[in-house]
Amino acid sequence: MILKLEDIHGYYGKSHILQGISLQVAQGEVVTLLGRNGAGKTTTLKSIVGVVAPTQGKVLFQGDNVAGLPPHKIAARGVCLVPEHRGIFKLLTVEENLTMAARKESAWGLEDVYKIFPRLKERRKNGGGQLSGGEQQMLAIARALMTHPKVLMLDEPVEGLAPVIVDEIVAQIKLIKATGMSIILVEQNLEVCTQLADRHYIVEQGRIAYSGSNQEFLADDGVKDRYLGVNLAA
Amino acid sequence: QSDAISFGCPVPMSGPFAANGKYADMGMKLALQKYGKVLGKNLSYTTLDTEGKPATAVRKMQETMEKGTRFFAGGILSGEALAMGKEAEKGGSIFITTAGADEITGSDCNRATFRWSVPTFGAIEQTVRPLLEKLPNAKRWYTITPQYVFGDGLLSAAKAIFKEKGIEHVGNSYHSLAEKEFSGYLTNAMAAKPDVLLLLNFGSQSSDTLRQAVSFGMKNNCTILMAWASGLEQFETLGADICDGVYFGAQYWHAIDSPFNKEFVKLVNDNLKIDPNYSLAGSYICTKIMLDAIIKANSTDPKAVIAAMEGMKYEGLTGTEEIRKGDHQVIKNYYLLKGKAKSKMANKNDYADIISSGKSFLALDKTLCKM
Amino acid sequence: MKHIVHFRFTLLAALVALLLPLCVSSGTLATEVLIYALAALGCNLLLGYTGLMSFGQGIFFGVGSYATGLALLHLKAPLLLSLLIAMLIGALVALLVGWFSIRQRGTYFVMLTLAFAQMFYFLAYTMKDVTGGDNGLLDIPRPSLSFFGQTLLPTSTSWQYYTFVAVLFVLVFWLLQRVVDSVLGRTLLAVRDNEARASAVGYDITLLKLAAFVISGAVTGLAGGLHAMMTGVAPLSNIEYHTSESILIMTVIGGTGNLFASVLGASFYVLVGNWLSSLWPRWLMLLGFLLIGVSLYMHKGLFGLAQSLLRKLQPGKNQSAAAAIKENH
Amino acid sequence: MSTATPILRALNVTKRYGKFTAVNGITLDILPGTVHSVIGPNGAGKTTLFHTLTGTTPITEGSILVEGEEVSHLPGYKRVKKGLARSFQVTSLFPNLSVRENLRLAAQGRHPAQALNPWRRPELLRRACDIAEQLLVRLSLQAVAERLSAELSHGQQRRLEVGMAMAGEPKVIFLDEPTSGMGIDDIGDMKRLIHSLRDSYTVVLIEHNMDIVMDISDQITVMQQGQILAQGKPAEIRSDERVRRAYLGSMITGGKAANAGKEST
Amino acid sequence: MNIYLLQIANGIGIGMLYFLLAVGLSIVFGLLRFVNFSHGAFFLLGAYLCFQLGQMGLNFWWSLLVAPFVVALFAWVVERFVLRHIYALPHHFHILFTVGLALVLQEAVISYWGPLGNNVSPPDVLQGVVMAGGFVYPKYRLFVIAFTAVMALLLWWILEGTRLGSIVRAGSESTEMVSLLGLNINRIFSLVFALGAFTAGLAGALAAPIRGVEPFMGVEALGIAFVVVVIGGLGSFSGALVGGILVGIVQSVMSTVWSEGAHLMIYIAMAAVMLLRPNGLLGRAS
Ligand SMILES: Nc1ncnc2c1ncn2[C@@H]1O[C@H](COP(=O)(O)OP(=O)(O)OP(=O)(O)O)[C@@H](O)[C@H]1O
Ligand SMILES: Nc1ncnc2c1ncn2[C@@H]1O[C@H](COP(=O)(O)OP(=O)(O)OP(=O)(O)O)[C@@H](O)[C@H]1O
Ligand SMILES: [Mg+2]
Ligand SMILES: [Mg+2]
Repeated sequence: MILKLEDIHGYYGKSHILQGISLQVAQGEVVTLLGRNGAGKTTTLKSIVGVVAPTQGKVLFQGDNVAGLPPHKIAARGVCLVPEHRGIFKLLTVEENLTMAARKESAWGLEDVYKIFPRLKERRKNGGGQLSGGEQQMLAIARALMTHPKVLMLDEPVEGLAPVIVDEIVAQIKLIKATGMSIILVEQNLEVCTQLADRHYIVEQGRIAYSGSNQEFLADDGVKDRYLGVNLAA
Repeated sequence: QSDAISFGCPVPMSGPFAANGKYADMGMKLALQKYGKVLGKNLSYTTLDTEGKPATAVRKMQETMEKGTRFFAGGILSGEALAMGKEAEKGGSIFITTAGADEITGSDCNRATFRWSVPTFGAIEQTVRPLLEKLPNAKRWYTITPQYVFGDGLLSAAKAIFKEKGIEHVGNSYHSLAEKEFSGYLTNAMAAKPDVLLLLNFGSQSSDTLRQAVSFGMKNNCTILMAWASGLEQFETLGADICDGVYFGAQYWHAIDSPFNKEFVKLVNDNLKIDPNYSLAGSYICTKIMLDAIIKANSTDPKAVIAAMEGMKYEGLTGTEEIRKGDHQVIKNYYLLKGKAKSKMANKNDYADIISSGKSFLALDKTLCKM
Repeated sequence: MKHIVHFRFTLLAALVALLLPLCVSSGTLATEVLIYALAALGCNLLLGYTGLMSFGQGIFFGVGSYATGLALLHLKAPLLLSLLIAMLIGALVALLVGWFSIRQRGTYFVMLTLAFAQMFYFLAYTMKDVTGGDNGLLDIPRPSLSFFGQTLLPTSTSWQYYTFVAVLFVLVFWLLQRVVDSVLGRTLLAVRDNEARASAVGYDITLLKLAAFVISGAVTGLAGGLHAMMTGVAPLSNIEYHTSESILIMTVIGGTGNLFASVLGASFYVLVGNWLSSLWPRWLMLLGFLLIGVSLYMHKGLFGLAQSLLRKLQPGKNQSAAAAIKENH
Repeated sequence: MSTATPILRALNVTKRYGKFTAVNGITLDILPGTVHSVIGPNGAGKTTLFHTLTGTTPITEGSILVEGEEVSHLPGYKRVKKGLARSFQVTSLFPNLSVRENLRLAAQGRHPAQALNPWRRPELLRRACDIAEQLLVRLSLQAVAERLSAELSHGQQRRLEVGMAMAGEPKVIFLDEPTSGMGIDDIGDMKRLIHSLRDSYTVVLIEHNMDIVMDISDQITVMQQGQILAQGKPAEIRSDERVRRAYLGSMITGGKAANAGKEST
Repeated sequence: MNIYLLQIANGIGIGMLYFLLAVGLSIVFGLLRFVNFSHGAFFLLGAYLCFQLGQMGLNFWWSLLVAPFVVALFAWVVERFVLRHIYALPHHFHILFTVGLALVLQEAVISYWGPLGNNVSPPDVLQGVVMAGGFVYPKYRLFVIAFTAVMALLLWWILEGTRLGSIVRAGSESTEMVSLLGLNINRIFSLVFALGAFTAGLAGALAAPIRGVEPFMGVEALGIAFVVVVIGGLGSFSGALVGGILVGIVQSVMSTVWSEGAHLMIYIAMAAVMLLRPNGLLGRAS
């Protein structure tokens, strides 16, 4: 197991958002977190990288408990979060966005990520603020790769994107998966999830309410109904 | 300690004029030490940090008067001195100052307030006139003036002389009291090609102006006169190189050749291991005047002391000095100094030679003082 | 009995005004404490109740002293009228400064008020026919409080004047407490907390902020006027940036969001400043360390400190007192 | 289509952020006494549409009529008087004030001129206080009435958020994802609450929870990329192929995802 | 030569120094989001250190190099061990802290060097003036213009051309995102705070031969720096440059046009800019 969460609790101020999340990710595995809006998916990712420090529980990364470390230390160990809002620096060009994050030891150099995301190479001199939503997402993923991640966490990578772009990004994530990267994916789009993932977790009210392999999940309409507010029966 | 005679030294101890306050405080302390006891009573004093703010000055003076102090010597800045003069009269005290504002012994004079320093009129008369005599060919003068009453006083006195002597006043730059950057004014001045650059500002502003004027090479093509220099402190901040060849007007200089000054300089040398500067000397002499008057009046009643001070003639730092009864102005010398080269200095404080000195005061009916 | 709750801070303020003469031997020092307390109250109304950090309170203070000075010198106005004029002018100038400043938020608001403070300083300096320039206005008289020629309260000695100022202080405190407890005050708190929401439930936040500015300007103008009468001068230094800074520092040291905190802050600042300045010429260094200490360790100000001390002393009983105080926030 | 006159009409409402058009020529009729839902994928412009209708941000083009009266030029706070009130997608309360005070302030906002009264104690404005008390009961927040709103649990805050909109006694109430972040049990309560609002107000609702939307809506507008994709009754929307593809289909749900999954197995 | 041309040239000279003085304030604000009221005190410290090192026999060039580094080191220590702990507090605590620090520094300078000012003479090669036609200009001031221009380029390169610069700019947008990329934003904070102090100290050391040293030069410098960054735009490098030069020119030209109002004009210009372009000439929306 490259990453293992044991009974994580997390708060925003006084509201108890994560109420004991446990999950695990194996080397090279793609795992999704599903759940309704506000279930705590993003917060789970944030607590893994330490943006929301867990008040209780363990975050074991490669066997070490990293809970309580500051975000930059966790990130430097190889846990990289691509947040919902993508966090592209508008004042920096595409290439600066990439190079500022680069680590020498990373297997991914500038040319490697340009190979996966050829669009970025075309726009390398553009300001980060001038990119379309899809390009921003690509840049965010590419930048994450430059930091030499061992676990990549993508928070709603195709949110708000046109279907064609979604296809493109899904294809690119598949390429990254093929390199053996461990990925945690938070996504509302079930099709994307089922295409990419090996296993699924469903988060509900800050707890893991369901977990299962891709096959099991696909077969079980009841789960989707119950936890995701999808009324398939109707 | 009800039998002690208490004095107040209201001067800026913090803020931009802290240096003056520091030396003034030393001056009063030294004077009181020197006298020891007067009329059989001990002498005590309090320093009041005015912070350079008139309101604070007045407030602390009120506080001190409530505690029974009636004798005050201090006030470096015009504003605080004027305000304290008013307060002294209200509170039945005596206030003697070395500040620049002419109103103190002019339109805002009162029975309680005395001034040791020569007014703007005398400062100009005793600097511009002698310099004109030395430099008969200096026909074009440029002035740099801080825009407030004090600067205007100096400027109008200078203009009167220009008019009388047929001097061309080739320009004037007013500046605000907050100004620190004078290169713009100096550019103006240089463009006017003056023979003499007359600086009418004071304190750190005059230092800045002179320093920057020298850096613009103005010493090479014109004569610079700073009409109201603050004396030794200013030479120390500027250094000999800048002052070399520049003329300065001064209220006091430690090398003044008068019996009492020699005595005083020795006293200071012995006690404080320094040469006295203007703030120290001014505070000392102001305190001394009050002490002498107390002795003369044989009373600590301010009214009696005031009466004793009025018209008092005494051996002072600048020779024989006299307190004019009509406006409470001390009639004393004003000095024109000329800075000398470092190589010619006999000791570390021998920055300048006295070129001339003299007493010039407006006639009483022209001072606007009505008591 | 229930009503005492509304008056508890006013009573505390009155208590301070009563006790001050016992702790401070100088009438003018005591008067200055109350005058700056008034100015800090005005500042707190902005900082603590409206969320506006104004670096321009010195403008209103200075303008107030000029207005009073001019009214007394040229109009020979009676005591209360000249103070009223100071308040009006203070309010008017606050309206002007506020009108321009409140378009900005956060740091830009601070900087804009700072710019205005500098502008008014130079304006006062330049308009020397009105303000006396660097010399300031001198010889400002201090008339007695009289009514149709009958002297009600002489003000010639410092303690007499203190009495007058103290009465006025308690009155203004009560009025301001009333204001912050009023519909307006409570709505201002909403503006401070969340402008977007306040606007969405129907409030014109520009108008509300302006109202706070005007009240603050009037109170600060009054303080300036009282100060001018106390010292007999309306100097340029009253309108300086430093005055703004001091008023702000007093307010923060006291603690924001409770009016009485400002009284504590001003008392502390004036008295400690006065004391330190008599100890050591470099007393500003101590003041600097004090400010650093407050910013590091005293986030609720003196008032917060007092509250927590009280709570520690009387753990049982003061639960309710603490709750009562909290309710006021 | 109903024959009743609409209480709110949006004509050609457009909102641009710089070059980006977030809302593009939306025309909408909201009928009184209905629940009108607006759905659509993330970033479709639903929240922005709310912003323009309620005046939170100025409109770029178009006009907005409340009971026939043009309001599009009015700033947001003035539209409250015309009978519009809203809740925010991201909870927006007065965090350092008590729950009761939050509601009281919201109720008082209907008469904002009173807010300038520097003398009167707010407790004397009976009407606002009464509304606040009633809402506390209706939202079952009595127990926490004295707590600061920042100290509430998320679900309670969301409820209070809706309460803030109700307190202004509006004619039209705009709710932006009122259930976002609520627990499953809270969602049921919220659904009932919203449903009951229809009796006294007209409700415009943004919601991603199809369970609620389909159950309580009288009318549904589906948005996509700033434009209206479809409009109709829940049943029509559910069966609309384009909507299934654009929203329901790709969003967590239904046939397509399930089918796709099945295909891939 | 036309007097206005002379004044404009002189204004650029003043303005370059103003730029150097203000740019640090601006950079620090850009990243740390608070206005550093002790910036003027760093300027003061730089000037006095330059003076002190000169007194100790070091030549001017070394002083110019060493003084700013010492100031930067001091600032780094303050940031690292004290200031860091109050970032999360409301704005007025930052102001309170930095105002306090400025007071402490200023009074420390007075206690150590005395309340009187002192002169610092320019190095021998830069004594005297350059004359070209009607144009007379002190050599030292020309040097300052050239030197600050080089510094501006250097700073620009650091901020725009290096990875560190990218990180600083990135941090001014979102500190959280920077740390998510595995970079220690706290270190960047310390570094930037020290860099800001470095520029202030350098400006102080450069200004010393023009202005002399005097304990209250920090307060004045802070005032000017405020005006410059507000006119140019808080947090903007080019804004500080444009603002500095603009203020210099306004001040210089006004000393011919309406000399007594020269200072007032600066503030009027500032208020006008804030009302017309709320974020400054080159600032971006906050
Ligand atoms: N900064 C914050 N402060 C307070 N509460 C927050 C904060 N961020 C999120 N929350 C709350 O925490 C809960 C979990 O939020 P989270 O962002 O993890 O949800 P999510 O599962 O990612 O939802 P979505 O699908 O909408 O992204 C929600 O109720 C949310 O409102
Ligand atoms: N202030 C703004 N400046 C620029 N673009 C904005 C701004 N606010 C929103 N947008 C953009 O407008 C589009 C519509 O956003 P909006 O918030 O209305 O979507 P939404 O339909 O409410 O989505 P969701 O379901 O996620 O809440 C988005 O692409 C968003 O990025
Ligand atoms: Mg999320
Ligand atoms: Mg939305």
